[in-house]
Amino acid sequence: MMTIVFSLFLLTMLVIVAVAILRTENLFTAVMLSGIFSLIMAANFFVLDAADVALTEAVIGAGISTVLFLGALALTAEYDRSPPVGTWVPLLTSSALGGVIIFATFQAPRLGDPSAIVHQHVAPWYLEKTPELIDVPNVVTAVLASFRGYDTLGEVFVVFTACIGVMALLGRVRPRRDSIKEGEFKKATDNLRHHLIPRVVGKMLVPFIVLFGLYVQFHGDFGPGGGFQAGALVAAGVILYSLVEGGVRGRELVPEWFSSVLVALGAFTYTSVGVASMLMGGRFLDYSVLAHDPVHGQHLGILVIEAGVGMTVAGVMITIFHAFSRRGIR
Amino acid sequence: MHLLLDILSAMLLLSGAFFVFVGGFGVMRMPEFYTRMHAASLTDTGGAALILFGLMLQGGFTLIPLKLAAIFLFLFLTSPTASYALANAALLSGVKPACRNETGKAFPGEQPAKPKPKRKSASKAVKARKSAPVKPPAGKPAKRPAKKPTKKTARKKS
Amino acid sequence: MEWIYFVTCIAILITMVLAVVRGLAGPTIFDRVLAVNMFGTKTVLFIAVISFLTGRPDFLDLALAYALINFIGVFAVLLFFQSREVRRAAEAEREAGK
Amino acid sequence: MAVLGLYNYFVFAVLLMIGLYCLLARTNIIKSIIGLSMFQSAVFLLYISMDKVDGGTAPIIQEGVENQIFANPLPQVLILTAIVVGISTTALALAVAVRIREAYGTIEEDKIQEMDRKQ
Repeated sequence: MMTIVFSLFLLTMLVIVAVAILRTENLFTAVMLSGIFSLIMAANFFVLDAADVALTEAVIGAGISTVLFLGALALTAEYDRSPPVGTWVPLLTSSALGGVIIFATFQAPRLGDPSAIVHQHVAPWYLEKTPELIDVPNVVTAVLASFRGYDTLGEVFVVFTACIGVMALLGRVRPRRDSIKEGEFKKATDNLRHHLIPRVVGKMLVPFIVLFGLYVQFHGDFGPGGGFQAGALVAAGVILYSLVEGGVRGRELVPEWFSSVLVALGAFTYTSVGVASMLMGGRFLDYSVLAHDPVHGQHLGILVIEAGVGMTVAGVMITIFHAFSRRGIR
Repeated sequence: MHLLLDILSAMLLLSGAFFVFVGGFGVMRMPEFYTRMHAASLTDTGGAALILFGLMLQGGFTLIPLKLAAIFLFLFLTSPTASYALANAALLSGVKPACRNETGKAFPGEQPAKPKPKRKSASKAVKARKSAPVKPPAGKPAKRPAKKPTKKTARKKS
Repeated sequence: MEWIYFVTCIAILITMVLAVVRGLAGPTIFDRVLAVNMFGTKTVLFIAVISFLTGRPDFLDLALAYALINFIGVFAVLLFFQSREVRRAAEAEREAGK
Repeated sequence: MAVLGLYNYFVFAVLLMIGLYCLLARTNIIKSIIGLSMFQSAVFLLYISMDKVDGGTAPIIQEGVENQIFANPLPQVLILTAIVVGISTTALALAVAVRIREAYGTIEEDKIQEMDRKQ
């Protein structure tokens, strides 16, 4: 009941904001509204009992997504100059498809139906066996890191590949060819150092954000959290530092070679756990053989691969941010 | 004792909710940007503090009040900083604070911000499009500027 | 106690609706940024109250994450507007050079 | 009441179609990327709507929790990773948009096609 009331509010807001994003011509407005969109989404995830997902969406949506979009807007254009022609075909296509999907949803089980098919298949097994086989309180972490470890490995490599793509596209910076002085340009576009209050408060909060990231990393077995959220949080701390003190100092704090090494090292750590478990007589990513006690082996494996995930995600986010911030306008 | 705590925290929570709501109302109804920001930033700290203290009383002797205190501390630091940064960004791009002139009629600042005339602006279309997406209430007589959004809410909620 | 949490939640939700209205109505872009920022604070409160309402107060970590992260976006906005003049000048130069 | 239980799915369909419309109708690349990320979010919403169980709570098994009904952990795992992958791919798309702007001076698809035709 409560869930339905909250969902009604949040989802209606979601649709209204989405329509507004679609209609606006100012891309800056669209980015701001998509910030609201992701906040509503995170609140909605929390209402729907998905604490881990809400934490991820919170960190990504509030901390990183807006910054990346604004960085891209600064390098491209602020206004959407799409001509208003030819909108009938897309409108008809999408509304027809939407009608079909809505028609199909009448067959779907209602929200929270315990007899729905999703709740009958493997989920009860995960919930039942996690305390016995893996013994970590957070079932999401157990499924993520152990039961579906292959899947997560794949995701880590997708993130890794995306990072390589961004580096390949934005990595090399050619010298500027216009006549605005480099120093003047840097001063205006690079940092907030002459704003006293943001500088003091921002720099003061960076250690707390990184500390909280580490807490989320190592508390992920017991509460909402894990490598993905922790990596994004640490990266958000570094991004905050780079915004306040300027990209140059940000790159002194976390050099680009270091963040790219972090990306590779994380993926390597994850894979090497799998190889180690193969060498010790198990299957790939079967952590039970890593220690004498299978449950301890699982704990060890989860700890190490979560660390790998955290390193990769933090490295990827920092590398992407640096790639955007270093790219002057030309 | 338990009942007393409950009543106290209920009072704190409800007054916090009231403050938060008033802040939201102020953000919707105030005539121009800086006054709206005033409404938002005051209640962001005040209402949030009341609600978080109300919850703290319910936490008991665990880690929970500590976490709430941390949330309060960080909100207390970040919210005014964000307000400062926002006001600074607005001033930088030329949004003027509104002042009532002697006749007490006009709010000049409620016009949407125009780029400064002396800037060698490259994009001419920008000026025209500045407030294109949603028609601002600026064209209306300055008396009840927030009328239009109010109507809009009523329509959306129904 | 439950219904008090519930009433608080509803009040926060209504405030969120008001913030969204401000975000949609504008008129200046800064009103929208203000709406985002305010919405973030309200989300912190909403999550904090709801975690008490559902009886799992250990999920306050989420609210803590929001309280720490939420203002980074506003700093990015400040930087964006601070560099706007220079970017426009560069763009004008580019157009002229073409 | 039965329809209210399906409200999440309706919103999913509407968001999906708003994202699709944004992709199809808008020629601005950044706007298309925003539409794409809305499309993604719609899918996230569908999956997370599936994990809810009546009277359940988040699947973190603790001593003090009285009711032992837990939400389905599987969709949460899938979406948790998908959000991080989503932001990385969005960043990649934005990087492509930045390079297009540098090469063509615009990020409007129709103008880019025009330029390509002229060459």
